[in-house]
Amino acid sequence: MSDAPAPETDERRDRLVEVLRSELGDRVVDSLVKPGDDVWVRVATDAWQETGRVLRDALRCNFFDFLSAIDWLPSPFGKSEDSPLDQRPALSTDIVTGYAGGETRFQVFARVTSLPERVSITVKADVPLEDLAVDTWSAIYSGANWHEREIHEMYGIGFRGHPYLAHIYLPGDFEGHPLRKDFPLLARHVKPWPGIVDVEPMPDEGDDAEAEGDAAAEGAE
Amino acid sequence: MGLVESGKMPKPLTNLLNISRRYSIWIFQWGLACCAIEMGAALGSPRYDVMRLGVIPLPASPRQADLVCISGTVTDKMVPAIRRLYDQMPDPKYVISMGSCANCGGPYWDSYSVTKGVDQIIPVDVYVPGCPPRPEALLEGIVLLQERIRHEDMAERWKGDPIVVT
Amino acid sequence: MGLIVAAARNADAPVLVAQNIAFGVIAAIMVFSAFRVVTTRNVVHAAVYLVMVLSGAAAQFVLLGAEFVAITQLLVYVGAIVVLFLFGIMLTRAPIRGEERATRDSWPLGAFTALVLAGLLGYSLTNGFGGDRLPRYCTTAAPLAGSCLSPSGTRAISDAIFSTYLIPFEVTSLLLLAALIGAIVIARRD
Amino acid sequence: MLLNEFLFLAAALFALGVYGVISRRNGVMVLMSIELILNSVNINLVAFGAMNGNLTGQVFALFIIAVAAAEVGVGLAIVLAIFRNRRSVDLDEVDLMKG
Amino acid sequence: MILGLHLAYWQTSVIRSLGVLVAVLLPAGTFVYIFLFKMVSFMQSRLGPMEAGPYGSMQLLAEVGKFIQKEDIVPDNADRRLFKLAPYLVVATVLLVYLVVPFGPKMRFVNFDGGIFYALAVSSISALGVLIAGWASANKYSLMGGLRAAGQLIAYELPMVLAVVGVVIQAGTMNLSGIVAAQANGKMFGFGGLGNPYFITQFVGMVIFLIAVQAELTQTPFDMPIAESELVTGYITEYSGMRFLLFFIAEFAAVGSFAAVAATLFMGGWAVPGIKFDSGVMNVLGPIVLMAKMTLIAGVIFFVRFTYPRFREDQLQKFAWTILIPVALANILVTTVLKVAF
Amino acid sequence: MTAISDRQKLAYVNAQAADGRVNLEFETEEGMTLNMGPQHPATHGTLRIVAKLDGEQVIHCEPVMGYMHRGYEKLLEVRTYPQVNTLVNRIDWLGSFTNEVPFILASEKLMGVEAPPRAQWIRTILFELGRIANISLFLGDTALHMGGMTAAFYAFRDREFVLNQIEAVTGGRFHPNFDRIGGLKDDFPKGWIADTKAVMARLRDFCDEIEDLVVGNEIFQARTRGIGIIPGDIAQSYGLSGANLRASGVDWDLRRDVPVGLAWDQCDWTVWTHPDGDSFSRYWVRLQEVREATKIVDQLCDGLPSGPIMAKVPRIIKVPEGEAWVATENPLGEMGYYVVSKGDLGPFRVKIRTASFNNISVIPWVTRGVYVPDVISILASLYFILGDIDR
Amino acid sequence: MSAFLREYLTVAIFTGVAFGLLAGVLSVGKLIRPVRPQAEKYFNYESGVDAVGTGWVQSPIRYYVFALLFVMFDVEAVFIFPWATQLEIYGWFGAVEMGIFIVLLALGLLYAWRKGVLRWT
Repeated sequence: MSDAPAPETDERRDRLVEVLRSELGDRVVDSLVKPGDDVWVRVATDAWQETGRVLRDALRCNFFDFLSAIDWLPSPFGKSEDSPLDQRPALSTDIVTGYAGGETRFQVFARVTSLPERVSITVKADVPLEDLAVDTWSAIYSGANWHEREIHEMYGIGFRGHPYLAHIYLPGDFEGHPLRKDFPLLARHVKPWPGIVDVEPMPDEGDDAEAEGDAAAEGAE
Repeated sequence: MGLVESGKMPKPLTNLLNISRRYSIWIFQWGLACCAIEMGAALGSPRYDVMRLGVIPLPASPRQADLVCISGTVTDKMVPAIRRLYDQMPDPKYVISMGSCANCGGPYWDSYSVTKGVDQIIPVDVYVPGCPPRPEALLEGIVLLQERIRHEDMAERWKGDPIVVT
Repeated sequence: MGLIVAAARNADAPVLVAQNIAFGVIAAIMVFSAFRVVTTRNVVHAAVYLVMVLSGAAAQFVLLGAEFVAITQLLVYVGAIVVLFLFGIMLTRAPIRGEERATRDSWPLGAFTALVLAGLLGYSLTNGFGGDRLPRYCTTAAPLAGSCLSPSGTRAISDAIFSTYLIPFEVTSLLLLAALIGAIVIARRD
Repeated sequence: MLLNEFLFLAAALFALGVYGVISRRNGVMVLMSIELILNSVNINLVAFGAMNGNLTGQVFALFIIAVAAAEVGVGLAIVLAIFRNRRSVDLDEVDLMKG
Repeated sequence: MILGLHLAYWQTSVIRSLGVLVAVLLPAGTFVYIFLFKMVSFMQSRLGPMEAGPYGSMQLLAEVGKFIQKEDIVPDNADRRLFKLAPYLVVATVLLVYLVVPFGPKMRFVNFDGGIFYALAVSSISALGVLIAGWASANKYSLMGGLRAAGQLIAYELPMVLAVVGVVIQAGTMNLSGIVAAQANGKMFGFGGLGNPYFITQFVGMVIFLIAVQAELTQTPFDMPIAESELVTGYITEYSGMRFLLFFIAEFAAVGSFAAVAATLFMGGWAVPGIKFDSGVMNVLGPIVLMAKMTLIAGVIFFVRFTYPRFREDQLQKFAWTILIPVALANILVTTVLKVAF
Repeated sequence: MTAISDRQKLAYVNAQAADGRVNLEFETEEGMTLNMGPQHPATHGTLRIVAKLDGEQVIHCEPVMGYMHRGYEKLLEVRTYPQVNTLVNRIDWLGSFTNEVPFILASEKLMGVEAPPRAQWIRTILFELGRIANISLFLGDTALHMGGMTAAFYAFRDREFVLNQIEAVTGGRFHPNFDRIGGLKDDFPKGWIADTKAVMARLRDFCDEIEDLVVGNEIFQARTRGIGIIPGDIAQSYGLSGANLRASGVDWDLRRDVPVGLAWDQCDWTVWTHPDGDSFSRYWVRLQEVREATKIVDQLCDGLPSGPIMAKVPRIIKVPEGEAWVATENPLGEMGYYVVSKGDLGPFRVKIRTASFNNISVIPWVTRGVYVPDVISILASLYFILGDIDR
Repeated sequence: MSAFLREYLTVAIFTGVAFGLLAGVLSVGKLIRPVRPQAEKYFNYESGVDAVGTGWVQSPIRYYVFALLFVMFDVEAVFIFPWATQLEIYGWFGAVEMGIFIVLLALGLLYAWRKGVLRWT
């Protein structure tokens, strides 16, 4: 239980960032440390593989958590919860990236842990749109092999040097990359989600009429 | 050619055959998803013990199975295998669709990779609703199937082409 | 077929009819199977036909009163050697549809040799043993030795092996040992 | 029963075995043909033994079965060795001299 | 006159044959019901079949009735003739073993001089049926299962044969009736009150024999050939309907036949130790006594089957060749020395 | 019979074509290829193992997945937070409650909400019950894969009691959907704690039984000892977690090492490791884990604090912008959610890090050169659940 | 006819009856069972996908060595059995003879053992 207030500084995590900066120089683009919680580092695309090596060798982050990607494009379909016949307000498609910033639509990010230090780090790298590929991590962390296959399938991001970048989940001729935000879920377009209003009385505030009104207002929005 | 198929089987014999089919249902050892565990509980748990009803959970090969229980989510990648295994079972064969996913897609109704209902691929005799259904529900489904088998008219069943869903 | 007819013609008592018929039927099956062994294209089929020949031979041994040899034939030939054959077949390639060319181009030569051999053997056998009859089966409980064909018990065979043929018996074990070691050396891949 | 019944049967098996040994390509099948020959000999031995009312024929049949076992064991081992080197048991394709 | 006798003989033979079939199917059916359905269920705190007939006693008939109605599938790639032949071979070998088992002083079907030798020879043929079934299915699981099964059957045939030698040395005969008599009338360390049931004096032999039987029957822990968690159902993967039922029957009939042979060899067969009835009574009681002993042995077989995990193929072979066979050979030598010395 | 839709038809044809291509790939090379799955008794359902064999020895073994791929990460992007909670239950379907917890914790972290102590304790208790329900099945199932039937029945029998307790609280045997952001749906029913302690005693008996029946069995040991050895550094590199990691001698348990605010640090229990890294040690470590879990539940039941079970949270859950990662030590290993929120009703992106996906990614490495029967025991001992692999 | 042949005739008749019964049961089944030919029904089972490669397995050479050992010992057993029935008469002489025989073959087993044929790896 984190009763104690969060400390102002976090030496273990600061050290991670420092070592990365000293090893990679200015290819560490951005970083964010939440003391006592977590750390994010964004590196340049061409330093992606080297980052992995530094993390493993210099920082003893031997334990591989996961490697994934994210598409920062806001979904052009919203959540497709309303009737398809309704006029839907135009959705913003401005790209707003998360922690440690970002410049392009796609980012790969990975998380590794140093078991002796008991500290984890999330590293991110932009994937340029013109050449949708980064270097593979599978030679550094064996477990990255399948994760990269998954990303390749889900986002269409390539991994240079990957030994066997084949489909992992979907049947061979599946078209499109499902996790991209512009991949439509057809069923939702045919039929709206039946349970849009998702409200249930809380056990401790039984019949609060006012909250109910709020809920209706929010749900309609 | 079979006497049953041509409907020349005497009535008492037909009854006898129906009864023996009813009490000897070899269920295919094949689970797909969450429901498979509840099916496993029905098959394997001493508390439910489907063997009481004459359902024998021995066969691991479709060639010896009478009943396949599609227990869980059917994905598009899985569909050919389900179809193939169903085809490889010898007639007469029965299908129980267990759980919402197998019935209609269930909570994955909007997924890009889930087949919305196994009955699009193979004919289903009994649907057992639930997510997942309790083992008792599956037992109820099996009892229903047994009732159905008891009163089945095999000549009628074999009339015409094999049931093919296209 | 001819064998059956021959058997029937030589019958001189009802008991022998049954024996002769049994002989004829078994012999016909054996010859047919042996023919298939050497002509079938499928090597597993050949092994199965070989089983029929071997079991037929066991049956003939029974007819000749050699019970122990008959059972040995079953145990060693059918139960062991054919299994060895099947293992050998499955270690090499055994296509389920049989081989395209199972017979050499020079098979007419083989057929000719076999026919000539059969003719010669037939001629010399007819000449040499034309009228010899096997002794009748004993019907009494305690037959006089040699006067009739009685099933020879295993005890008698044992006595023969462990008196007259003791040396061959021990040599057999040496032979088996040598064969075992030789086969292991040949078959192993180191 | 005539002795010749058995001898003719053995002769037929022997001839078929000889045919098989000469004309079969597959090494395993050649070995099977040899078994036919050995069996014909066994039938002869047992028949003559029955004819003469002694056990020599049967005892020798037993020894022949033992020898046949040894022969098949070594023979199949050779066929397997050939197969391993040539991926074939076809005796026509195998020139043992080249080894 | 002779012709008339012939006919009568034929009739009796057919009646005897049907008798054997009853003697095979009855224990087989009983074993399936008692052990496969009920004992295992109770071991696993379940009830087993309850609906078909009182306490599910009609379950077996339902099974047969169901399998008769099942479609018979021969895969396209399979070798049709051999595929169909294999079940016959497997079932027939099991049935032929039963022939030599004596059920009473006169209650026997045949009385061979080399009875036990015959039984061992016939049972070794089933390896052939299994191999053929595996090969003819043209299925990988089947072929691997068939090969494993045959490899295992021959590996354990040997300890079984060698374990029997000890009994033959002690009894001085291969005739099964003779072995029963030798046990009933023998003396154990000079004490003849209970006869000489060989499960005491040939204890090592019996243990080897029972282990080998377990393996010959491909029951767990020796069920690698039909290991369903890797080979689906091994060599019977492609068999459906009645043909599958034949394999199924053969499996349980084989339990019966081996149990009968083991009971005869090591437990005194139809005889009750220490009690000497006259022949007529034992002809009636004998089958019941033998059946009781068979059930006991089958009970052990099934108990082990449902309790133990399975060996791996190489461990299984190694066990046979480096433990069972040397022990069996040593058993022969020791028995020989004792027999000759005393 | 409903007619098959065009999309279905297309998917069917495509899938068949894909399978054909995979087959062709495997066929063209030397050696024999053995297929296990998608329907195969050894693969817990629908995993497909393609093993290239030389005789009975495995040259290369490749799992083919996706037969249970339901598109979770995409579906979660179009769900609201409470709906996500319902859905993620079904990832690891044996220990369902344990799936909810890390997601709820991640959401709470983003919202800055903390559940009251009693809720935390109840969460921990249910979490451990889920672990027991999950792993006890493994204990029987692994024995089943090696031919020991009876253990599986015992596992199903005693697991029922745990499910009863879960059902008594949550109303669902399998998918409780009991966790809420900020607390829990309900409190324990009356008399539940005494029952649970009785069940825990029973489960400890079950563990002893398994120890006798399986672990102590020579054949089981011969089948598992020295088989499928995974060294610790390989295990880390592949991201193996949970008992698989600890069986390789790596002393790492998220419950102890990365506190996330649940009540594990309030009680006394041991993290078991095993130096061997083989199939046997994986089994053994899991067996100990069940024992420890029963102890944890006992202790937590004794010291359950009183108080509310729900913190103050708005009626309509909107999670502020941010990114959060929370992982917990689930029955199968480390399960974590990387939640990216854009301040919406539902998450913007959820990366689900499941344990089984990483755990079985080691299969090609660990099965080189083993025999076919060992593939089965290794698969069984690595312990995966299809939903947890494919999501 | 001699009692000996009569016993074997029983075996033959029994075999005939057994085969006849099996064939009879199968043909009764033929009257009752359905035939629903479908192309896919007759494909070989391979866990639900198309069969990979041919059904041919190259089985390991070990099996052959085991079969070989089996054949040799089987032949040995053939000689042991008649001897065992007469051991009482042969006495020590017979025991020694057979001892030599068994030991010689056991040497073969020992050889195979030492060569590592009985191990798989």
